[in-house]
Amino acid sequence: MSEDEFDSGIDIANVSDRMSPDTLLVNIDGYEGPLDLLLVMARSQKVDLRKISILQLAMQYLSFIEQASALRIELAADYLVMAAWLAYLKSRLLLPPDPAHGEPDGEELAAHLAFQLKRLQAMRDAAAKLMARGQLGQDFFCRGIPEDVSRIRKVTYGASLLDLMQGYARIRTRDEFRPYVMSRDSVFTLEQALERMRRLIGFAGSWTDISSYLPDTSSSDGKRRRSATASTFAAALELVKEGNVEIRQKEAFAAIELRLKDQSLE
Amino acid sequence: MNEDIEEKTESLFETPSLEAQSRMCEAMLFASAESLTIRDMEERMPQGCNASKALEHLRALYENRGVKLVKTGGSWAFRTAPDLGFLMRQEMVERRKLSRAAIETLAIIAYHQPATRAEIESIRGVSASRGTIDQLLELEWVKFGRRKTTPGRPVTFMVTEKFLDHFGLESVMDLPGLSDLRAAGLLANQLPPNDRLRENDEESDSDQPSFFED
Amino acid sequence: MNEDIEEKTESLFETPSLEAQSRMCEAMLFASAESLTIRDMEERMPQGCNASKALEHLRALYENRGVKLVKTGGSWAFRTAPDLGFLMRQEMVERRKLSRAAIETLAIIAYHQPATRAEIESIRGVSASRGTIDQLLELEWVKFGRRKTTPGRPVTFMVTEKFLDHFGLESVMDLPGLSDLRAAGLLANQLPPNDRLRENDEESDSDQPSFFED
Repeated sequence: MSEDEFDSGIDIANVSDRMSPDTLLVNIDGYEGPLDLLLVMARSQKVDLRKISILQLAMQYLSFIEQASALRIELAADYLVMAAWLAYLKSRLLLPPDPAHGEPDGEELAAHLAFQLKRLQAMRDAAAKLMARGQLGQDFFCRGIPEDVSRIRKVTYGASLLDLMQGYARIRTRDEFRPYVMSRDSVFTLEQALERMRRLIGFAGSWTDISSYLPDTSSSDGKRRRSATASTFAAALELVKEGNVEIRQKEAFAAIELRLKDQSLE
Repeated sequence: MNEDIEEKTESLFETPSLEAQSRMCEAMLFASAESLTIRDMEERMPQGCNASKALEHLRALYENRGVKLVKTGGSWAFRTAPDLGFLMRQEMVERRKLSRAAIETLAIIAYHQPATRAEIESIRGVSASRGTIDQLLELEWVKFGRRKTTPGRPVTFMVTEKFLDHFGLESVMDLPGLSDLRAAGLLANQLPPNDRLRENDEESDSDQPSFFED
Repeated sequence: MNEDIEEKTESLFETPSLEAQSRMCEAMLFASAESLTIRDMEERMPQGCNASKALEHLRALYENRGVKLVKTGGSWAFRTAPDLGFLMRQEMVERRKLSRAAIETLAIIAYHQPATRAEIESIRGVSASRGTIDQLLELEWVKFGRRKTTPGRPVTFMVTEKFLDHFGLESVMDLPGLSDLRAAGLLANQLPPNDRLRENDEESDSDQPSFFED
């Protein structure tokens, strides 16, 4: 960014060109809004910028707007808004202040405009100073052969002993539910016991120990034996309930005996 | 696994000396076109290194050399000494020309940051065209700042480290003329108190308030 | 800035000092996108400069620094000191947990080794994906054991020394037993009061005499 290029907009040498009515009107797009136009006008007003009069500036702006409208040049709204405001400011500055009206003092309004212009000028000066600084790639330089930092993504997998144990516990806990299904092998169900007893009971005319009704295999397998004993006992009770069989036990823990009910007695 | 790596790191570098650490910073900064933060560097250095100290050591070493160690914002970089730019015509980068609007907007953001769009517009007296701020954002000279707490919670703009790096500034405090502008009340969004203006009036012995003191 | 340049311009008329010349070479070599020949540099330097001498001076300055001035073919460049190459690589170690499937498989191998794939599958109740065991093999936590003498002679898996190292175990015998797991609250409460699992283990082990062979 060269300084020339930046300055071209506010170059004082240019101002007189830009201020001639024709150029001004033709180049209206060259202004960065009404404040910029005012600033250009202010700078063209006097060599000694301190003597700039806001009133004079307002009138100058208004006559510019008049000329523009006489030439039927369409002006952007903000230029017209500024014109209206400056017309108001002009009246406030020319007429003595009316204390009855709560309206702002013309001098205060003018001071505000002056501040705005001054601030804009200050920012332009600051921008010029900034651009006049040494710049990277123009006045000082960065490394010409940068070396890229190669980023190596390395994934490491980790697990703690706790993870391992929890994993194992999880599997074994799951296993725990399986035996209930598998242990059906050693279960002698009530239905099986009933069916077996119905087949065998016909031969039991006299009192017989219930254990003789247990399936043969039960002696070798403790679990199956327990299951068969329970089922056979329950089946016996079922048969008693049906009224086909009598059951007795002489005393606690004595042998439980069964016999076919004597139908003739009924 | 964890332990393995730490063990290895320790055994390779047993608390490098300040000299050794500054060599490391030197190598990393030399290799990079971008500036690096302390953190960037320490992440790559062995454990227990203090990049800040190493950099101070290094900065002294490069005093008056053809290459300078500079700090911008929170990061560090080597840059060629500003007086040797004339040797580097071949390295000069063709810059896209910024519009006057963009340059002014940039300056306003830098000097007034955080600045809202409305503030920028009120200073320039013209509505900001969409492209102006976009261009600065694209250059990464400007970034979004925090929202203002004022009604509407407008977004603000701030300059970036890249901006500072580009203009060779260590921080925004080093912006040219910043303190003068602040003293003159020109960085305030409000008109300075009336009495100040009245003083100016007296100086300019005119009915109208004056401006353009210089 | 301006003053600097003016100063420089003035000094163009007298041959710059060796110190000044080596600053120039330093800046050019730093900023150039390519290595530079003596001629390249002298063309850019003020008249009467001797780049060779300046470079020798510069080379001495960079002796033992983090950056080295090197000559390759006929041209010169700065390079990172070879011992600091590690700084140009940033290892990003990403730690990930093993998947549940992998942990379970690993646990089964550890507790039941040598274990065949079929055994692992039957204990987990899920068919093992190829990747799971491969991952464990790759981590070197698991290795192939001897083949089973059963029909089909299936391969077996065992844990490695590295596995023991990682988990801080002296041998697989140190793996906590199921009663330890329960005592530690790692097993669910709904387990039957007696250690049936232990019983089962022993039963199933009976046909594998070489359990925990090491």
